[in-house]
Formats: sequence, C-alpha cells, structure tokens
Amino acid sequence: MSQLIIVERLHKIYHRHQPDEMTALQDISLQILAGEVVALTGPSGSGKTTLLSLLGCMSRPTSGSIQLRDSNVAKLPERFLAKIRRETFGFVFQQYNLVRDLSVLENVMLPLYPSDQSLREIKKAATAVLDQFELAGMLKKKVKQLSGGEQQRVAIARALVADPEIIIADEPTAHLDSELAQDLLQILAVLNAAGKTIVIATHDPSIYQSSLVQRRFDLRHGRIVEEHSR
Amino acid sequence: MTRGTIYLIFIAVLLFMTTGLLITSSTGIIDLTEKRQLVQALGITDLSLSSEARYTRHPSQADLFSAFQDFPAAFEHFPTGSIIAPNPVGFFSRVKIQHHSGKQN
Amino acid sequence: MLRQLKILEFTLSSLLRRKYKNLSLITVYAFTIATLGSVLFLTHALKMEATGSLTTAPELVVQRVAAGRHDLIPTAYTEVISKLPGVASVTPRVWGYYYDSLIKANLTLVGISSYQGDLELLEGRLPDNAEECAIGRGVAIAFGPAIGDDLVLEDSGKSRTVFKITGIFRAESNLLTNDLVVLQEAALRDFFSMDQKLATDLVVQVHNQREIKTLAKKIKYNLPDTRPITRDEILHTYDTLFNWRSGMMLAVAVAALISFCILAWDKATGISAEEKQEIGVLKAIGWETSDVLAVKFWEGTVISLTSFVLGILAAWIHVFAFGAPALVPLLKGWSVLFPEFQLTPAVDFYQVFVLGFLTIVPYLACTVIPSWKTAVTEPEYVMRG
Amino acid sequence: MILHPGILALLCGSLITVLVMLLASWLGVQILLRWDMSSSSEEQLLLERKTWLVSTLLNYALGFQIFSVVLFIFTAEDIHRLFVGAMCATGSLNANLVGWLVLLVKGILLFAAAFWVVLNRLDQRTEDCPLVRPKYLALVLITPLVVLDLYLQWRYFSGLQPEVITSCCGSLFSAGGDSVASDLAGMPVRQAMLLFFSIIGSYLVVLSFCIVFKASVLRHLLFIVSVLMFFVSIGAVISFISPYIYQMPSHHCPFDMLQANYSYIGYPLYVGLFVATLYGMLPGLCQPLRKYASLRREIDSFEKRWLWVAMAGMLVFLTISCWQMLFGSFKLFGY
Repeated sequence: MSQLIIVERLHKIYHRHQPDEMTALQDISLQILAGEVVALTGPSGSGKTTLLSLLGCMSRPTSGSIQLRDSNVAKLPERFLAKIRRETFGFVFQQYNLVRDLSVLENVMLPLYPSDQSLREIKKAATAVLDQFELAGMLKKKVKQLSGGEQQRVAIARALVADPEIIIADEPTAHLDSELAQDLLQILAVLNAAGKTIVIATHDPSIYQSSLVQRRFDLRHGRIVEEHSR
Repeated sequence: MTRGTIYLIFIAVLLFMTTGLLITSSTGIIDLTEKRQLVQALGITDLSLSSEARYTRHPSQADLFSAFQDFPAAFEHFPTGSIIAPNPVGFFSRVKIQHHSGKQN
Repeated sequence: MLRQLKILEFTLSSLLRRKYKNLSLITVYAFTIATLGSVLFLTHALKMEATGSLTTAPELVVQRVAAGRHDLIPTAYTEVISKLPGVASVTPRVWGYYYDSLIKANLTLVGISSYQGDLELLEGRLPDNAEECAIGRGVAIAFGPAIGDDLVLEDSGKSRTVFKITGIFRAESNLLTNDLVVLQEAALRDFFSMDQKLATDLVVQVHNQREIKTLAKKIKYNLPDTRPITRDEILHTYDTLFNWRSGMMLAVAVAALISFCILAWDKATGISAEEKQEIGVLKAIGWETSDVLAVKFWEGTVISLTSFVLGILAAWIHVFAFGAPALVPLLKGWSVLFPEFQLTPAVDFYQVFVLGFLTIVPYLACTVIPSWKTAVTEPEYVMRG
Repeated sequence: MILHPGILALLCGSLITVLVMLLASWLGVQILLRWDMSSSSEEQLLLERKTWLVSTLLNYALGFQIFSVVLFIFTAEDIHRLFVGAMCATGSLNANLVGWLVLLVKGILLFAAAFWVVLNRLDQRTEDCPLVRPKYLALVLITPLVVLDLYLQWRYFSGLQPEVITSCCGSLFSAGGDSVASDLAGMPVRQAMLLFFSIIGSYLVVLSFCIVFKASVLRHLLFIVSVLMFFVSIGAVISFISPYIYQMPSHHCPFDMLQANYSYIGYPLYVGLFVATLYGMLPGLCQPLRKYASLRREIDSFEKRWLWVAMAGMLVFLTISCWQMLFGSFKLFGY
C-alpha cells in the first residue's frame, strides 16, 4: 500500500511567545497508508484532536511537515487548505456539527456549494448519499427534529457527499449508546472496504479494539508513546 | 425553482416596477399649458402653498424686511419659515465677475 | 457566476432562517428610505410644478420700496419705464391680501382689468362687472358657497361688500389659485380704497428676453426707490428653495441614518455563538474565506437592495398616490387655506441615485469588518466545541 | 450650498472611503513589516487573514469610486443651474477650478484601484503570493490619493460661489479660446479624425496580434497604444464625436451626452473606453510579473480573457461614437 500521509517532526504550540503558551504536540512523526484505518487514542488533553485537525488541514503546524501525497500542506496558505479539505477529506465531528435550522438535505449539500457543480447536481449527489443511509424520507426535515442516531447518520452522509479519500472522525461514538456505536462501526467497515482511508480519534475501547482498526497511536502530553499494529 | 431564482425574479419585478414608475414620471411630459394660461391671465408669480403670512404666500414678492430677505435668518414666527431658506441663493445677490471667464451679461 | 448563484442560494436560506430579525431590519431600513424618498419626491414634484407653470409669469415685476417696506407704486412710473428702449408694455397690477376674521384665513385678492377668452381651469367665468368675483377652490370650501352664491367680505371702511360668485377655479389649479379672489380692478380699488394714481406693482413686458436683466438695472437706476424682480429670479428662487429644503431634510435624516447604521453594525458584530459555530462548520467542511465573505456580501446586498426598492416604491405611492399625508402637516404650518393638491408624478433620477448612494454605502461600509471577523473563524474552532 | 443632497452624498461617501482606506493601509503597513511566507506562526496566519479584510475593503472602495465618478459628474450637471452662465457640468466645474482637479484625481484613482484589485486577484490565486510587498506598498501609495480626493472635493464644493458668472462649455470648448480644451475643439476635423482612426486602427491591430501571438513585445506595445488611445479618444470626443452626437457643429461638451436628453448615451461610450484602456493596459503591465513562475501560470490563463474584454469594450466605444457619423443625417464637413 502506498503512503498517503507522512508526518515528520510535527510541533504545534498555541499562543507562542505569550504568557499562556501551550505546547499541544511535540515531535510527532507518523505515516498513514492508503486504505488504512488508524486510531488516535489517549486521555482528553493528550493532543488527539489537535493532531486530527492538523491531519485534516484545518490548521497549520508551528513546525514540521505534513506530506499529503506529493504536496507539503504545512506551509500552504489557508485558502488552499480549504480546497484540500473540501476535495480530500470528509469530517465526522464529535457534536455532529450540523446546522440545526437547515434541512437534512441542505446540510448534506453544504460541502459541495463551493465546488464547480451546479445546484441540481449537488442536490442529486446529496439525495443519493442520504438514500444509502435510509434517510431519503426525511430530506425536508430540520436537523433539530431528528434523533441522535439520525443526526449521526446525516453527519456521516455529509462527510461522504464529496466522495473523499480520507475520512476523519473525532470521537464519533461519544454521544451514542453502544448499539448505535456498533452501527457506526459497521458503516466505517463498509467505507473502508470501499477503499477509504479512515482516521479516528477516540478513547472508546469498543472502537479501537475492534478488528477494523489496523493501527493505533497512543498519545500522552502531545507525544506518541506507543504504536500498536495488528 | 430555487430560492435564488425566486429572489432574483422578485427583485427584478420590483426593480422593473420602480423604474417603470420612475421613468414614466421623469420623462412623461406634463401638460402644463392650462396652468400656464392661468398664470399668464392672472399674472401669478407664486404658488399658494402657504398662506399664513404674506411673506410666505409670495416668497418672491415679499418685503425686504421680512424673513426671506433677512440673512442670517431672522427670528421666524411661522413654521413655513423653518423649512424655506432665508435669502434664497442667487436671489438679488451681488454679482461677482470672474476675471478669466468670458462674457458678462 | 454559477458559484455566486449557489452562494446567493445559501445566503437566502440563511436569511430566511432568521426571518423575523431580518424582516424587521428590512422594515426599518425601508422605512428610513421611504421617509427620505418621500421628502425628495415631494419637493421635486413641487419644484417641477412651480418652475413648470410659472414660466408664463410676468417677465419683470417692479415694486416700490418705501422706508424699506413694500409700498404702493405710483402709476406715473409707467411712463418712465415704457420710455426705456426694449420695453414692450407696462401694466399696473392691483392686488392685495385680505384677512378674514371669520374663517381666520388670509386671502389674496387680485384685480384684473380685462381678459378675453375662457380659462380652461376655471369653472364658470371671470367677473364681468364690479359686483362679481371668481374664487379659488380653497376659498369656496372655507366659505361654503357655490357658483351663483354671494361672497361677503368686509372692506376697509368696515362695511359689508357682497360679490356674486361667477366662477370657481378647478381643483387641478389648487397650487396656484387656492386662496384667490379675483375681482375687477375697479372693484378691488374700491374695496381697498386705493388711490387711482397708485397700484400694487407694475408688470413689464420686454421685447427681447436677453434684455430683461439690463432693463431691470436701468429701471433701478432711473427709479431708485423701485425693486425689479425678474421671472428668472422667481424660477431660480423656487428651484433653490426646494433644493435647500430637501437638503436640509436629508441633513436631519442623516441622524436617522447614522442610528440605523449603528443598528446594522450592532446586528453584524453581535455574532451569536450559534452563528460562529455555523461559519466554523462551513470553513471546516471546505468553504474558503472568500466564500464566507461572499455570503456576507450577498447578505448585505439582498437586505439593502430589497429595502431600497421597497422604500422607493413606498415613497412613490405615499407621495403620488396619496398626496404625501405624512409630510403635508410639515408644509402646512399655520395655513388655514392649505391647497389640496394632486401632484403630477415627477421624479429626478439623480435624486434616487443620490438616495441609493447615501443609504446603501454606509450600510455596506458598516458590515465589512464584522463580516470579515465572522469569515476568518478558524475551522478548528468547531472541533474544540 | 453644502446642503445639496448630491454634495452631501459625495462628501459622506468619500469620508467613508478615506476611513476605509486608512484602515486598509494601516493593515497594509503591518503586513509589509511583518510578512514572512516561510513562517507558520500564528502571527503570520493572522496577517494572511488580514489580507482578506484588505482585499474586501479595497473591492468596496473601488466599487464606491466607480459610483463616485458618476455621481460627481451627475452632481456637477445638477448644480449648473445655480451658476449664472453655466449650461452644463462644464460650467459648474469652471465655477471653481478645483473641480477639474477633482475629476482628474478621480480618474487616476479609478485606474489605480482597478489595477490593484486585478493584481490582488492574481496574487491571491498563487500559493506563494509573490506580490504581497509591492501590492501593499501600492496600497499605502493609493491612500494619500483618496485623502486628496476628499480634500479637493471639499475645497471644490465649499468654494463654490453661486454669484460667480462662469463660462460654460460654449466658451471653454469653443474654437476661439486659448486653452487646451479649445485647441482640441478647434482642431481641424479631418486631421482629428485621421489621428483618431489611425490610433484606433493600430489599437485593434496590436490587440488582434496579441490574441494570436504570445510575444511579450506586443504586450508592451499594446500598453503604449492603449494609453495613447485613451487620450486621443478623449480629445476626439471633444473635437468631433460630441458634435455628431448632439447634431450641432459647435457643441463640444463631453458631459452633456450623459444627460437624459441624449438618452444617457455617454455612459456606454465612456464605460467602453475605460474598459478598452484598462484591459488593453493589463497584459503589458503584467509582463514584468511573469518572472514569478506561479504568477506566470495565472497571467497566461487570464490574458486571453482580458484581451477579449478589451476588444469588446473597444467595439462598444467605437459603435457608439461612430454610429452618428456613419448613419446620422448630420454632416460635420459641411461647416
């Protein structure tokens, strides 16, 4: 398998040269292969989310490099990061981060607005994805009227609508009961089988101990302390 | 139909209506011949817009001492005076001749 | 283009989500514009009315000024003036004001010597003899009489004088004739007990329009106690009069505008946590800063353009369909005989342009910085909850 | 005088622009001093974000400038009635000679702001932003112009004295005077036409060559021709295009055609001229920027479009200015 992401000597320091300076990540080096499922684990405050946001091109590191395929994304101006986020990544957030007042359909359409597709094409793509998750019946419903599990599925549908190569999930099961968590695992397994690379930050053992996860990086105080592979 | 199209149509219709109204009222030639005839026959010089005092009834014919000719604004007793300018610009004022300009009439 | 259309789509849906807030904003905005627009429309229409219909006013009016006051002018001046080269004719005019203590209104009494032919805007006819009169619509309404009735006025000798009404001016001419009482010249002299050798002022007709100014100077030179008023000056007065008035109204309204801008600023800066979260989500799933800025730009444009067009429409309807009921009290002042006028729609595109400029520019300027502040929300923000 | 609504609007608008530009150049100075593309510090990130604010501010300011030029001429047109002897905008501008300066500054500003916006758009499409320093330096240089614009407008409007008798276009643009404008108006029509059509012709030829060939010398040539074309065209408008539009041999005013009497024909005419000049100048102006690899790609992808836009602008200008010459009943040569 080819290397998809190569991270080298990554540092992230917040509020540098200020009294509230905080080192979030230190000297992180790792590689993620295409088609792999990787978990980032560790207690809260260990730097999982920060690392995830760096991998997902949401922010830039203080130093070090992130090689995504051929380009070093660590130095790119913000506006190019947005394009990469849009085209390469699909995000599933801890709080789902759906726009509560918008309908299910509109929420799923959101990532495609800045693309080159027409509104009709976007609608079509969103409907197709929602169909896969058996949400076709509630396209017009407002997100705030949905149950937790449904919201979770809408959030995954939104992450998938642009057909991303890499799926980034931040504590995806934090607000789910164990049954729904199992559903989620199944969905992720299907996606992985379809060739998607998946990076999950979690402290839920039922996730990182599942057979799906191929490698696991354990973080403490912003450093990788252990790497497990299956 | 998307909201965008609906809005664009809505605003286009509104704009169309407004410009239509504005155009008809800005270029529609008002027929004033009857009024002009009346003005000529009676020798009218002013509008009968405010008749509370003689200097507001005929602003152009008012006495020299009354509010319209006094400047800076004299104390005024009538509300009309507060929205009609004292000493309208160019009204019987001095004429200065600019040196490099051409003719003087 | 396509992208902008999609962003407009999103903008509209996000405006609709907060529809009460945005509708109230549009209402206030449109109201401000309608107020300003009404002032501009009304003053412009009045200006057009005045400058349009007064083009046939006397070319030159000569008044006499005694001790700084307007005084009756000796008719002997007629000969002096008519000898000046270029003068076509000089006619003495007799007219005056009459305060009626019964209806507590000022009337304008005009004496005419002779006029042949019919006036289109007069119902009935002009007075033929000393016992007849023609009156304006306002006078007719105040006194209550119709054609054929009697108009009773008290002359300077405290005795009642009765005039038979032979004509009433049509409503269309209200702006010119509302408070007029037209009498025969002899009757007017009699009524005011005015000397035969005196007149209110003189009307001078001139052969060559270009000579009016020169003639005015000559009259002033030959008869130093006179004050010639040219028609151009009258028109000019009306032109600047209404310009000044609308300018002043605008200056006052700028205060309203500023407070509106503060409102807009407040609305734009007070981003709720929910909105910030939303922008963060958009950024996280791949929207660029420029896209969010475009959303904000469209938001401002949709709100200001909609309000502007609605405001202008409202102003037009207010002024030209309903006769500016909200502004008339301002003009009316203490006038008892206030003309009920139906304005001919007259709009100056320039003024509409200026109004747009004055209202849209400050609004957009107010929203630039707040919208940038929203647009640069970090995408990472949403991951930290 | 100051209470005229148009004047109020212009001064308010200009004041807002000055504030906006001062803010933008303050940010610009910060960016100039501390910009470091290779750093990934939070400060650099903040600066990158501020560039968005600056470009939004500048876009708004340019938009305002466009309306402001129109409004200024409109206002000059509207207030001419207040001056004895003035018959159109020229008269009002003559009433206080600062008026012409205002128009000049506004013209320069319009071009400067348009260039800035285009360069900014180019620069923002590249990954390394090579133009950051020149761009913000230019911004800091444009700001004094905006302040000057406000100051001159204030001087102009506050210095207007309605009692002053002014000369109008009749005397400024009449053949007998001794100013540049009257020289233009008095120029023999045949020669003026020859000059105008030869420069328009060479503009079109160079433009078409630029569309076909990639040589950089052609771009430089087009730049020069565009600038020449602009001035010659303004001269031509005064000299013989306006008499054709007004159908009057002695009426040379370049502003009257913006009025409703001539169905606002002046707007498309001047917009066409402006677009043709601006987009004709752009490829030449961008030649020195091709040394940056990242910019070269962007310039190459945009250039075709610019050239076609320039062509379209020129065609609009040419059509409107020559329509009457070819199809109108009025003939200037008879006089």
